[in-house]
Amino acid sequence: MALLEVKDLSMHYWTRKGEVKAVDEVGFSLEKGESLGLVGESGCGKTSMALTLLKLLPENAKILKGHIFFYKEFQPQTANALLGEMVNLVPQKANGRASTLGRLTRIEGEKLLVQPARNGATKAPSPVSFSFSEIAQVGLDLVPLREERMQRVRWKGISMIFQAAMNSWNPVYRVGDQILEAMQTHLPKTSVQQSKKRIAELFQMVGLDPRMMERYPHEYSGGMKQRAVIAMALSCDPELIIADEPTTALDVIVQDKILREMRQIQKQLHMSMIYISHDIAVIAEVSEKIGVMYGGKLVELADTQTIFERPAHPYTKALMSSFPNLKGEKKKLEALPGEPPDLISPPTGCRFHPRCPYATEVCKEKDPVLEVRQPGQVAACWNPLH
Amino acid sequence: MQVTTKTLPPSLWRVRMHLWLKGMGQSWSTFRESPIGVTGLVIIVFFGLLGAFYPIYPWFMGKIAWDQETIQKEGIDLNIVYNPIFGVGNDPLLIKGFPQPPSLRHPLGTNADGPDVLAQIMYSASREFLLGMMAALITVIIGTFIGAVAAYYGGWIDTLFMRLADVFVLFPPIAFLVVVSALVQRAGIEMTHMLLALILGLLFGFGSITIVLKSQALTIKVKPYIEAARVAGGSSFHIIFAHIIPNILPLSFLYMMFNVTTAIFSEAALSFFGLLPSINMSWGLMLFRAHTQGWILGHQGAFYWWVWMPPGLAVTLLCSAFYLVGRGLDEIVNPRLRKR
Amino acid sequence: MAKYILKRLFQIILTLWIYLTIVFLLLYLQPGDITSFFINNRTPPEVREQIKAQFGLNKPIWEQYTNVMTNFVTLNLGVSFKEYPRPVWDIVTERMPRTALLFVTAAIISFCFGFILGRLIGWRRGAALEYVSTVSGVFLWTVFTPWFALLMIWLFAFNFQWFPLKGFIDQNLWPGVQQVADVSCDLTGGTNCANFVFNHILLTALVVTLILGAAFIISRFFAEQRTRWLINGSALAITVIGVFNYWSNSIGDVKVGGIFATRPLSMMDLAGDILYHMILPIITLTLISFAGTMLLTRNTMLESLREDYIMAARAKGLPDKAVRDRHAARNALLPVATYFVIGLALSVDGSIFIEKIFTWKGMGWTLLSSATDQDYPVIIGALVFTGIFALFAHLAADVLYALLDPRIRYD
Amino acid sequence: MTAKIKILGVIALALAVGVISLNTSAPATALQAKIYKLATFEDITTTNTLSIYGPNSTVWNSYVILSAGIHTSLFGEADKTFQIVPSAAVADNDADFAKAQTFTKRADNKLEATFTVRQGLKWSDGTTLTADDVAFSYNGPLSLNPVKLGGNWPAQVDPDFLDRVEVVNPTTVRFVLKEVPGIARWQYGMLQAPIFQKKYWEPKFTAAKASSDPVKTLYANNGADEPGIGGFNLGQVNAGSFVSHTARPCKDVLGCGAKVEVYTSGYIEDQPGKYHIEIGKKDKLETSYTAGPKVDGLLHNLLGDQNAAVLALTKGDVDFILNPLGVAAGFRQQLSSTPGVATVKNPSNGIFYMSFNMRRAPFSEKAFRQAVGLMIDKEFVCEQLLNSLCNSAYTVVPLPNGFWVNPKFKTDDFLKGLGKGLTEGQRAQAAIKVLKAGGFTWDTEPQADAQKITVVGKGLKFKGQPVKDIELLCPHTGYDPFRSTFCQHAERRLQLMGIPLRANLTGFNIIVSKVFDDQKFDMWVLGWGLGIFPDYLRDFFHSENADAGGDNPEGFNNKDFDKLADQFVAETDLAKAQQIAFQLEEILADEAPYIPLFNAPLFEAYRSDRVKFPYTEVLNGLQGGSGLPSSVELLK
Repeated sequence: MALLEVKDLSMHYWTRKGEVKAVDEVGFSLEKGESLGLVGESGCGKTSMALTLLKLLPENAKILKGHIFFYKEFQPQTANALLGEMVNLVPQKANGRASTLGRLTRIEGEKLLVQPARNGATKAPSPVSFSFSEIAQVGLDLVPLREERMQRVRWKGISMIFQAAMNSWNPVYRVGDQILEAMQTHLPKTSVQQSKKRIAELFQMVGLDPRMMERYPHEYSGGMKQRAVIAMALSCDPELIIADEPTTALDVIVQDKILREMRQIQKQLHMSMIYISHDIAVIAEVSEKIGVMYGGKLVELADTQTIFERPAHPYTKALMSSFPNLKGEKKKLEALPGEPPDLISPPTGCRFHPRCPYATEVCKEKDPVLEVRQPGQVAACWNPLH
Repeated sequence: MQVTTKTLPPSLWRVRMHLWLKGMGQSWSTFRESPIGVTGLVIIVFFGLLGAFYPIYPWFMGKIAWDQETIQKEGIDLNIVYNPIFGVGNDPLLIKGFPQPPSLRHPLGTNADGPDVLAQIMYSASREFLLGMMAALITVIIGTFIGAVAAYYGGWIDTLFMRLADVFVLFPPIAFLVVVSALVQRAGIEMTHMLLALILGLLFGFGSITIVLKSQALTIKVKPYIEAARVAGGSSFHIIFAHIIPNILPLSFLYMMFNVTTAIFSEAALSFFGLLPSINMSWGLMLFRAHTQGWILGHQGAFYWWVWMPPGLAVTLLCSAFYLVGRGLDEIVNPRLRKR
Repeated sequence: MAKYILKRLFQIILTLWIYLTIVFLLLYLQPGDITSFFINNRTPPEVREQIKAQFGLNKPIWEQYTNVMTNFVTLNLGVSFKEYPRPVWDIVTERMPRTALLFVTAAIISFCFGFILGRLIGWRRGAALEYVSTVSGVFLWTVFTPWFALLMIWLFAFNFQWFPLKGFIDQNLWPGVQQVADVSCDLTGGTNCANFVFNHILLTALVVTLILGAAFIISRFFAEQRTRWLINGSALAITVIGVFNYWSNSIGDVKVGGIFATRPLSMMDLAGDILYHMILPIITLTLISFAGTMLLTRNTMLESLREDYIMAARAKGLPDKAVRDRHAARNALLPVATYFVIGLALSVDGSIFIEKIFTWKGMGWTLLSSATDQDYPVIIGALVFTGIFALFAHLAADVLYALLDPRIRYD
Repeated sequence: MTAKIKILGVIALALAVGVISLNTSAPATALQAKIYKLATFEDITTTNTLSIYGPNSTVWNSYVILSAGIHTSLFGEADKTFQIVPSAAVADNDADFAKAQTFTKRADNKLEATFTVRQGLKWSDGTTLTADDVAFSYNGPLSLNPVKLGGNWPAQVDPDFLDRVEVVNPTTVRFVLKEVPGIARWQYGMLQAPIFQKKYWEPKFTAAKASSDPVKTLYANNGADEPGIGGFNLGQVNAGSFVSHTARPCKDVLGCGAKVEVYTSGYIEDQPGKYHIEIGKKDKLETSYTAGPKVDGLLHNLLGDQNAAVLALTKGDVDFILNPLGVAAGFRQQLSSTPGVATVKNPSNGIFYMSFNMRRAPFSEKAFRQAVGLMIDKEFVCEQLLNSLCNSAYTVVPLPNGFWVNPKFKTDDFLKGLGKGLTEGQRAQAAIKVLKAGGFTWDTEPQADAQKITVVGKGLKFKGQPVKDIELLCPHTGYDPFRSTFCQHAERRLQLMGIPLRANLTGFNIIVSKVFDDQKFDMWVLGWGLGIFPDYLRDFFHSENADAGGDNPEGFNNKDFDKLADQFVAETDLAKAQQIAFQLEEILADEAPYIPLFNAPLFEAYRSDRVKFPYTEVLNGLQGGSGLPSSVELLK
């Protein structure tokens, strides 16, 4: 069952020098309990992708098009809360109806009325009606969602472990209070005592002394801060956690330990996870699926196993050979020649072509689209490796 | 600066110059984006022109309005040829006695003693600029030098200057100036613009600016290229002047703007309270006269607006302008304030 | 924290020593000797000698230095020339409360105003509000203060007659007051009467601030919002009732009589009269000084908004207001609060203009008039006092910083 | 947090609104009593009256504290004419009055003068004024050395002349003098010394004498509860805001209810059933009134500056503005059109002058000084340039102080010799003549026709040596436009004559410091405020005052003048003194150590719809009488 579906998502920044095409027509989906790794060089749009998912974008950034559907099982009593939002209704499999994207305009008795998007048509399409029993899942589109509504999705629905966990603590508040703050916001019915108990449990789970919650961030070591960040990310029982370079700042031993623990917790709580890293080896440790990003585009998406065995995109191959394997398999390191693309004026056609050893004329002219190379593997390349 | 030219080959200076110009160009384009800074700059240019064109004004008005021939034709004594600044009496072609409202002859009217308000404003403008710039320059030179030296050497030099800076931060500057002007008067010394600029420069130069510039210099001191310069055998003197100071100059320049504001304001304030008897014309003094003679806001209110409004606005606007430019520069110098 | 405060205390004492030495040098490096301050050319020689002996000028310079420094530190500041032979200390204590009440109140109001506005424009960067408030704020910040104050008086006190023209008490009301509580207003007691009420207002303000501050700090120990509200609300209610009760019953009665009597008065009337006289100066001061806090807050807001913990706070799904107030503004407050406390010490500067124009006879007024009248003991006294006051403000700023920033507390 | 601030804001706003409404809505019940309200600009610095005669002799102290009439004196000055009239002394007719000024020689070679103290005068504590009080008022200060007491004390109780004052009987005192005092010392000095209550002050003098610093101890007394003898008792002193006085019952007040008639050279004061004073001639009636107090109380409101005072006067908060400088031009213009406000113009007793450093050439040359005097066209500057806001002056004694002005200075013929009414050309011709006679030559000699200077002079020489550049120190326009205008006029005119003079417009203090302290200067322009008796004719020009710090920084040194000046201050006969003063003035006009420039009038404003003064035209204006608190009447 899908939890998150990203469709055709583009997000650009406007800077003094020009428009930065940080995320360009990216699409993927994520099942519940599944973990996805996003990998790529720095500046390829991974972090932008993560921030776009949470809509934590600076003022000069704008989502140009696309959808981010955050799916939930349909429950009639919560239908009211979705009124007026853009949703993707997924009917029961047996039903045979196609899923419908549109604005939820009315609830009449046991029926939902959805106004499909105009999609360039001159005439507004007529509203579509679904009965409650027909619906399996409702995917809330996060892209057009208002900020106040989005705030409710954050942390409760999607939480995040930041790249710079060191600095994601406000130095003037106690660590426990900062976690408590999130819980009080999203779980207002839980009392302070209960919440504190929960935090203590989470601390134990991530391997911290529960008494540390009364301490200030500057009294923590780097690893402790990271663990506390993980505890905070878990605090509201989110359905999805985005971990953006969760261990970059830590030394290798701690890194490994924390990764293992995270993987364990994820399995234990049956959460979905998106890992973001420049290190494909790290990603391979923890994720079932890997997406490779290059120049703001998703160039390959496949199961971990498949990617390692038969990478389709030349970039994926290059990326894998740039890093030593964590498990210690010695491989010859191939340096990737050239510079990452300039996202303000990216190369025409395939963005990888200036650095690609297999580039042909067509690569310079036409932009490749994602195509299925084999089951469970898609890649965008004119000259795939297989 | 002469020493540094010796230590660097000329070609390097050309490169530096080029980089500097390029940097300036970029700074300018950043600055241009700040409407606040540009507003300030426009006001400064306006007053700058006002001051620069002062010598032309009497000549110009002499041609069209203060015509000597007319004066003679009217049979008026040449001994009272009109002095628009210090005023030997009223303009002979106007009714006497009270401040004359704006007219073609006197675009901003005259004050009660006869002189032309616009002429006084223009005459004072260049002096205010001079005072502000001199004071700010002294402040910045002292501040930059001490900041760089204290950061570079640290130790007791640092402690001494920082405690000294604490003391100067402690002095409420206007209060201190009031006291100093009283002492200076007593000693029979003429408090000219230059002396005032010197006092202001010293007062602010040893104060908070050194603290700010020192911390800026500290961040530069730990940069690798300083270490490289030291390893390459650069003398302390060379490192301070060729590496540290050029890098804290932008911030110094920013503080210079704020200090111009303070200097102009201080002069006006002291003049307004009659504490600078040796300065014979300034905007503050114009207000002092208007206030003591009673042309400022009596029960007839704003009636004689041309006597007190222009100098008051001039002080305020010029002070604001430098401050606004400072704010605009702040956005360039302080990258953390830049828009992304 | 204790170590940190001790270290700062040591630094501050060092600073005070340098400061007083500079004041000493200012006095003693003047042309001629110090007696020339105290006498004119027609003073008989025997009086001249007497003054010289009084200042210990027959002693070596080192001894003079220690003497003068001891006098400074023990606040033995000599007697005024202008109000001979009134001790300078007496003058300072009479006028300091007036400056303190007016300027601390104004500083707090302008700080709140500036902080709230600065927080807003830092948060909504680039909005029209930013340009409007920055330009008007800078205009008011750099406005020629005496000129602006005159405009304010003319507009609000003379034209609209909303406020009194000048001074700090009503000159028609107070001559009729014969006794305030147990202070008799006869003869020179009038000053004591006004000061009695004045000092009680100051005291009340201090107590209210302490109670509310304590309540605020205590409430921080409770995590639940409701409890915090309860504590703060009840503290506010208690102080309001307490203040009301104190002023209406506890202080004492006002006796009105004689030919100057206008109407029966209570303590509240007298306090109200003083507060009423404070409004226009406070408005003026707030207008001319809020921009400093506002612009600084904006900058520190912009800086703290770039911090990662702001992104984290937003990711946590906190409402905008919580992110702005609890996270960004709380951290932006640190340098602003320090600036505020140090600014208090510099309020002597602003008081020079405002007190002169509003005939508010406080320290600034005293400094200016003693400078124009060349009353040197008072000038020096005011300088020494301002210095000591400023140093206490610096120390207070340090303590405040330590309270606000846990990183310093544990260093 | 924001919500909290909002709530606090609402509370503050509510408080503010409450305070405003409390103060504005409460009906401002009009004062039942008649209170005369005066605006002052500066606080009193002490309530110790003796200190006000000493180091605390500010004009504000005397306006506020002394004007309540807390002390009396044996003799005083009449309103308007300033002639000496009896006060606490009985000298009710010309014969008695003359007797008071004659001295009898005693066996010990000292002199004595006896006075009867008027009966029935009561201090505000109920005790009567006796000869004891009078004697103590002299013997007390004498015992502490009046020189050390400072201020006016050496003039009031002059130890050079006064030996002691003896009590003959409860109504009679006898002055024992070391030598004969002149008018300045006697009538305008000791006889006008304040009489204070012995009962109150004696213990304080005793305590002072016992202390290490008697003067300081004496002046450290608060003195606010001192019993007074005049019309008002001190009510409340509220530093920084106001000082109130309440009127005493008329029956206890000296002279209250008496009918006063002041003639140009005569004075009549009649208190039916008590006394009748009639001295001098009943010529022209200057003023007449019934002595008061006629108001219930005085309220001196501190208003800080002119701006506030004028606004308060406009609003009717005060009735009269006390200011030694009067009301400034701008405010005058505004007040002249305010209903219910009247403005008055009076001459002030002061002189603005130009002077020279007479210790060196060319300033030591009479010819040079005379030429400078001739070249300055005072009428032109005052009338043409300064809008008739000043009056040209030719003698140091201001014309309105008529008794002491040599009548010659009122005649056009004499003044023409000093340059009055001459054209630029005539002035130049006269000046050239004088300079040539004095041994001056030019590179290019200036020439003039009857109207104008036709040839501009260049390179003035004295005895063949070129005259060096001359610096004329003047207050700048910001301080005083009148004086700076005169300086610029002088600069222009004298340059036409080839005199290398340059006006240096500078600060007042700089001038004082250069001229009076350092005596390093060429020429300067300043002014003096003057007293009624022209003893300044000696002070400003006597060679013994020529040292640094003295009043004769120009260094005028003329033996004949010195002798005559000494004689002048020692003279006991008014008529003879007057004649000597005339001679002194003539010498000064000829020698020209000072070039008198102008007198400035004094403008004042009061609420004509509320107060009525017995007279408004008087030298130095109404402020000279501190706003006439004891003879003013309130209309409503």
